[in-house]
Amino acid sequence: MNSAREDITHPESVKEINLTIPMIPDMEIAAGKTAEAVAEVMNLDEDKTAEVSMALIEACLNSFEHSHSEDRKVYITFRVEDSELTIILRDKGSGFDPESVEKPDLERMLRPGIRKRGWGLKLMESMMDSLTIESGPGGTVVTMKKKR
Amino acid sequence: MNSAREDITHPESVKEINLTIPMIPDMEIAAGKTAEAVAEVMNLDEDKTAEVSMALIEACLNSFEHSHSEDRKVYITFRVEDSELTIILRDKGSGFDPESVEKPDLERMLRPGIRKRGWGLKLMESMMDSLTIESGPGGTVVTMKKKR
Amino acid sequence: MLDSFTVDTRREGPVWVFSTHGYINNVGGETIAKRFEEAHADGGSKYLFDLGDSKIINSIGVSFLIEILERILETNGTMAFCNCAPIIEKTFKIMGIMQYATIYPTVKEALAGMREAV
Amino acid sequence: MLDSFTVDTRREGPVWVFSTHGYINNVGGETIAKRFEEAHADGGSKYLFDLGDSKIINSIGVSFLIEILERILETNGTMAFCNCAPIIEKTFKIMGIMQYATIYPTVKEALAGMREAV
Ligand SMILES: Nc1ncnc2c1ncn2[C@@H]1O[C@H](COP(=O)(O)OP(=O)(O)O)[C@@H](O)[C@H]1O
Ligand SMILES: Nc1ncnc2c1ncn2[C@@H]1O[C@H](COP(=O)(O)OP(=O)(O)O)[C@@H](O)[C@H]1O
Repeated sequence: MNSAREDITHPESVKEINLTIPMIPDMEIAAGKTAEAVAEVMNLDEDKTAEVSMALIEACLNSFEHSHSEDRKVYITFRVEDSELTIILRDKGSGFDPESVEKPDLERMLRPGIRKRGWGLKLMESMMDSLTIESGPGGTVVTMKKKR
Repeated sequence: MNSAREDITHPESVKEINLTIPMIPDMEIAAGKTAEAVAEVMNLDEDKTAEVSMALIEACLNSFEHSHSEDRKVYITFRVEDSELTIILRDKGSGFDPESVEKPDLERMLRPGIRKRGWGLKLMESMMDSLTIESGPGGTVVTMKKKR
Repeated sequence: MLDSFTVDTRREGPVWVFSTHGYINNVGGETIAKRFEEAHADGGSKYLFDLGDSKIINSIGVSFLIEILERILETNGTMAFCNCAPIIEKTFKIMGIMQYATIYPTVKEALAGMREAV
Repeated sequence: MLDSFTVDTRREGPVWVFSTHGYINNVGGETIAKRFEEAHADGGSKYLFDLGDSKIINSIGVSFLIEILERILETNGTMAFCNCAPIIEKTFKIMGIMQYATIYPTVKEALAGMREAV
């Protein structure tokens, strides 16, 4: 019958997808959808797929909103391995000190006049199996992993 | 109330999304989904969104199957403009001569022993408003445009 | 198409029902907050948010829901959600919203539960 | 999850009905062709492909459908499709498949139409 696709084998090492998005409203959705597709292709279940997508959306929004990067771009790498998906997100912004970010506390927040924001990092951390942030004057690198 | 996002304005020129995918089965779906997300963000309607996604999937499959590129990667740029979406896809394969590709003909194909393949370029052309291919020994560049 | 965000508001007996459509981001959150304030000004203390047609929420959208929760608790009101996508329910759990608001599977069950509650 | 592709086959009177689930690519196309050949060997000349649960098709998948169409035409049989996503219907139109096969909105309408036809 028809010939199947030729030559689609590959070394494990090339299972890397790169995505660069501009810091434009709703573009985080494009990143989230790409994450979904990558997660689907590696057969993550629906819940994990949605969690990965949301974590990446939050990471993008942080860069959009807080990085003050001049090139207004977010650089994302998806690394697919047998056991896990690693997402590395970079911005060339002014950076921040993750240690000095206050943990959000809903009870405290429910008092009048207290800012309700500050959930992004907490959500990213909870949605993923690991989250590490390296940040400095050259920008921020967020590395997130999700086990299969 | 809550502060909205800061500083998300941008020059028109930065509305470019870059995606690099490895030539691995189903990865074309990741490209298609990113195309969908980009089309959605620029408010293309559902039909056009699906058409753009399918055209890109076909372009990816061609590179996967026919390019024989050594780096086994497809480089995609989405350029979002007010009036249209441009998708530029590159592979570093061995190239081909688009002029010498025979147009598919269903009637002829329905005869026994005739190969049923050869619909990719035709579908890409029909799904998009324009399709141009530059190809040579350094690889192939496919440029596709969809009007809003 | 990334639908523009909308909210439908209606009253079911003692309960204000808000049905959201689309991505609950800064724009979505602000729209919900506006609709809530209109209803709140009109009187009432029970508020149900039907999120069945919102597949995604982000942390900025969530911050508007906390703002609303604060306003509701101020007047000893009740906040509830229904038809939440698993990812939205997970978000609420992570934040601890379930200590202050109930999540029901459907509008019907929510209305039944909320009518009973004092 | 990118569901693994499956086809359900059943017989409705004179019509073989194939319901596909998932992406109709090389793997999907090959699976459909196998199921078709099994049915074809079993006798029958009317074949309905319900694509309602296949949101995407690619040109390789499509080539298997042409292979099947050739086999059906060989024996003066009938090929029909139903529940096609707009993009799949558009694909068939571009290729000219509609000259040889009918597209029905639903299984019900397809079965009615195909039973009548000689
Ligand atoms: N990419 C980044 N660049 C600079 N600062 C950041 C970045 N990501 C996070 N931050 C800092 O960390 C803080 C906490 O972020 P987050 O938990 O997402 O909450 P929120 O964005 O609502 O403030 C931000 O307010 C910001 O100061
Ligand atoms: N990126 C590419 N690199 C090399 N050759 C290509 C590429 N894209 C298309 N071709 C050539 O053009 C032909 C027609 O492609 P297409 O219309 O998609 O049909 P098919 O892939 O089914 O053969 C292919 O068979 C191949 O020879």
